[in-house]
Amino acid sequence: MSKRTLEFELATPGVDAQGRPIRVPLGAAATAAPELAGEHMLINLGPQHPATHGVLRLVVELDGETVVRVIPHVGYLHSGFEKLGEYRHYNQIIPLTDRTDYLAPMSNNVGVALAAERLMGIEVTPRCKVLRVIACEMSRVISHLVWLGTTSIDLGAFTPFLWAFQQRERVYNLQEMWTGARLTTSLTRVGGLMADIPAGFADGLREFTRTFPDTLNEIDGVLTRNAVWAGRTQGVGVMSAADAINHSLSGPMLRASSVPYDVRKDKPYLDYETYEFDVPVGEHGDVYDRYLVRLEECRQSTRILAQAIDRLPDGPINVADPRVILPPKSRAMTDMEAMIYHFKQVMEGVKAPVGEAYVGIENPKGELGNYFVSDGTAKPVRWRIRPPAFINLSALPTLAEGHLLSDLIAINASVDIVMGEVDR
Amino acid sequence: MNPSVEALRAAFGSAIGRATVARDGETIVVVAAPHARDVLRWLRDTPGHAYAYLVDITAVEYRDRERPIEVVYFLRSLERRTDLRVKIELAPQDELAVDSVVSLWAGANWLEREVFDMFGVTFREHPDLRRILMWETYAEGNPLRKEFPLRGRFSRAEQVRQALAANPEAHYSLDELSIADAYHELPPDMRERLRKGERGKIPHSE
Amino acid sequence: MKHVIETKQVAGQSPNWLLARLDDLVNWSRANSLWPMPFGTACCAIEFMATAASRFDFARFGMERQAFSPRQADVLICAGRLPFKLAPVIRTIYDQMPQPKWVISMGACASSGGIFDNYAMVQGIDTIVPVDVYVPGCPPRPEGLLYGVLLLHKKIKGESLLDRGLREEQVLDETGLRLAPEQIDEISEPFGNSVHQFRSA
Amino acid sequence: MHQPYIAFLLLLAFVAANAVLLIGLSHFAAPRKPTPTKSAPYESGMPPLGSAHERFSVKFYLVAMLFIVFDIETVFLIPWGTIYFADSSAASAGGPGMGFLLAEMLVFLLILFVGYVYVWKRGAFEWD
Repeated sequence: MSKRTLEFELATPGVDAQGRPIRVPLGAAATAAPELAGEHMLINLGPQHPATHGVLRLVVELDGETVVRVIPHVGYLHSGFEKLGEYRHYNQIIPLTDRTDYLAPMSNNVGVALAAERLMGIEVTPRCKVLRVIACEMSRVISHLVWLGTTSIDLGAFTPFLWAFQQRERVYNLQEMWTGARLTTSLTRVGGLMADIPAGFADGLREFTRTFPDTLNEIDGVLTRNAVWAGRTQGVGVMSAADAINHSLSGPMLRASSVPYDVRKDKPYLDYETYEFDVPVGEHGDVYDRYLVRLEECRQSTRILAQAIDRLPDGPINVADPRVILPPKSRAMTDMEAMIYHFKQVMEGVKAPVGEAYVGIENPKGELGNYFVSDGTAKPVRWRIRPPAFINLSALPTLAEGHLLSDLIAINASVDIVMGEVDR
Repeated sequence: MNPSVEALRAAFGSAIGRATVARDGETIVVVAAPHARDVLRWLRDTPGHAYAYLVDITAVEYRDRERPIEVVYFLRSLERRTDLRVKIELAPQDELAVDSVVSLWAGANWLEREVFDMFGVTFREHPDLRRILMWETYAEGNPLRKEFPLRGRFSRAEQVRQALAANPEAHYSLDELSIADAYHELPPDMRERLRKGERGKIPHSE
Repeated sequence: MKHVIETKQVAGQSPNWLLARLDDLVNWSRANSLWPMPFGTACCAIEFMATAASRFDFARFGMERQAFSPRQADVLICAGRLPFKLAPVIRTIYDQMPQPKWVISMGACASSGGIFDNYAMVQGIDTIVPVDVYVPGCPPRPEGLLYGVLLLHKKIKGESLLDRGLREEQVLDETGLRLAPEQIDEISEPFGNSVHQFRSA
Repeated sequence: MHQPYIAFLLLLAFVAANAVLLIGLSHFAAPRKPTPTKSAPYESGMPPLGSAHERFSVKFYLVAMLFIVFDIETVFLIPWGTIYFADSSAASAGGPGMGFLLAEMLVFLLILFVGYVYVWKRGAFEWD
């Protein structure tokens, strides 16, 4: 972690001795000189706003320029995913998950597939595990790239947006090569994947992992030691480690507040323990550290991608159990038993045993959990998505109160919300 | 089986119901509703267990109506890397109410509001219990309940009309309306409607 | 009964040769400098950003400047699904856009509710605002959106200043609906696979 | 060489005419269809609550005044600069000597610098 080289004494209320943000006492100006005090103004940083990263609505009570209170209103993109999940087979739920966190679709597909497989007690093939790791890390890169681009626009730097989106298009090309779709990939199936990687994928990915760090270094060079960027992000929106745990933050928000918790390291899945990568942890827990953590995570993901593509084993991508995976078309058309399995799966879906299962994976936004409760039928009784962005956003009032309005924009950007997941 | 269960039985005795192991290997322990908050505070504060991280709060309603609705707390101890799932069973016929744990974990605030919005489970002593995903004057009930039809109770035209015809104050929480009122900025007609308590009703056209 | 405005094909037989030139000039200038109001809600908004970024770059078609306030916008692009909670927002923003204005409904969810045939989703934004071009796809590829924009250019070039009905403000009347209730119910009927999604077990 | 001011006045007239033409044309030719919702203030699609006519803290006014003072100071530097840094023909044409021009501007800057130090010491630049 690059030691912080730019220390700015803060014009805005920053951090007091114990690391807690200084709260501007309400009506401070009122006590000092009553007639000078202005009235508070209620404004809407409403659903349709370029700086809210989606249809989030913040009702802000302003005393001049200082944010006295922030009341977030969410639900403007509530699409009833969990209700729809109860009307769908497990394999039909996977296309829904692309639309929750549409910045990291493949990672969500893997999350639901892992939960369903844990519920049904299925162990996937080694090749499928490595391909799923590739899918997760590619999603982490493109999700952080969108975050980098839009946050730098919020704070006034437009070029990183274009650099980031150019690299993102390269990953979109790879995703399109693999799954046929740029964004709604629906990659996984219960027990395997929808398709194996095509011929040119491995070389394209290797080429990407080789040249992508150059763009990262460019963005790093433009932003990290930029006086404006550091001035607007250091000491802004500070959250201490204890508060971060108490607010159930996860992902880069938690690690920026110096809590070294990463699901890939602490509750490993998909053999993550066999990859060597390190987890960036911040010290101050402010917007600047969240930026540094996310930037470093992009580099670590590239390292993992490089290792994964080198160690990709051969073999099948789907588990051999015909009750779970559709038999290949050739056998389904010739072998009677395969046709029966094919018919039963398509018409009745994959039956899950009675019980429940929760699997949390390290999504770019934080710990994305999928909790399935099943009563033995092919459709879950309850499909609960543990939304990291929703829980991280609930800490916004404590982060932003007492700061200036422009800091509120920086803090809201640093929380890295995606409204499809916040509102589900 | 998580060792915390025995410690819980020792500490709370009959308040702790059955404990099972879920299909993903985590331990589920059912707790009686009146003692739920004390059990959760005990789990969070005792040094040996230290479940300081609340992963998630949700509710589960089964397809056969006799089974009680469960409010599920996912707890995790970061130091010991162990998880525990605490469930509270609420019989559907009696009142759906549970003690709020916002005083223990600040992250529970929105999670409880979402369970209230989607299932209708009220959380006692929650600082700001109101709908979070649907708008506050939503009149069709609690969407994730099993008796709630998938496409909603009203006709599509009525749903569109209700959505478009809401009064301006329906877009604000009472908290914000009181702030505006403190600065005498509420228009007279809105204050009149609020005084008469008409905030929920949508003016019907016929 | 609500009158639905039909754009008559008047460019060809404009009665007055003098106005014909003005029509072409006005339509040409309007079509080639459409400032989009990106009403980006969900996944389509990401494809919309990809279209705005440097690879597909809809600045080539005159949409260089995105107007984030309705006051300076010409075309409202609803990129993404529209829940009922957001319906009054898009209606207010559409009303606050000055004439001349158009609406592109980007993506299957905006055009017809898409896979979200449930309690929370408006089944097509044409029940709320008049839509000029529907772009299919989930999400539509950037080229799909660009094709929708070119269709809108063709539609604008076919308009005429004589056609007063085009630029009338369609404000919600006392019933609070843009179309008759039966028409909205008929538009919002489940179709395709979502007809079967009623059994929860 | 005709009067140098003709060119300047022509430029002024062209600028004025241009501005009037643009605003006037769009004022009369643009379609204007006012509706109650359209005239309401735009607040990200939400009905606004409370009026925007608020009593603000005085520090905003203070900053505006300071800005005007020091901004006009730089505006005065520009014409002075064109003369001072022009080629030596100005000095030979009987105008004021280069030394005098410099001294005069330094006095002007000094006066404003005293004001700057006074304002700084009174703490007007402390934002909250």
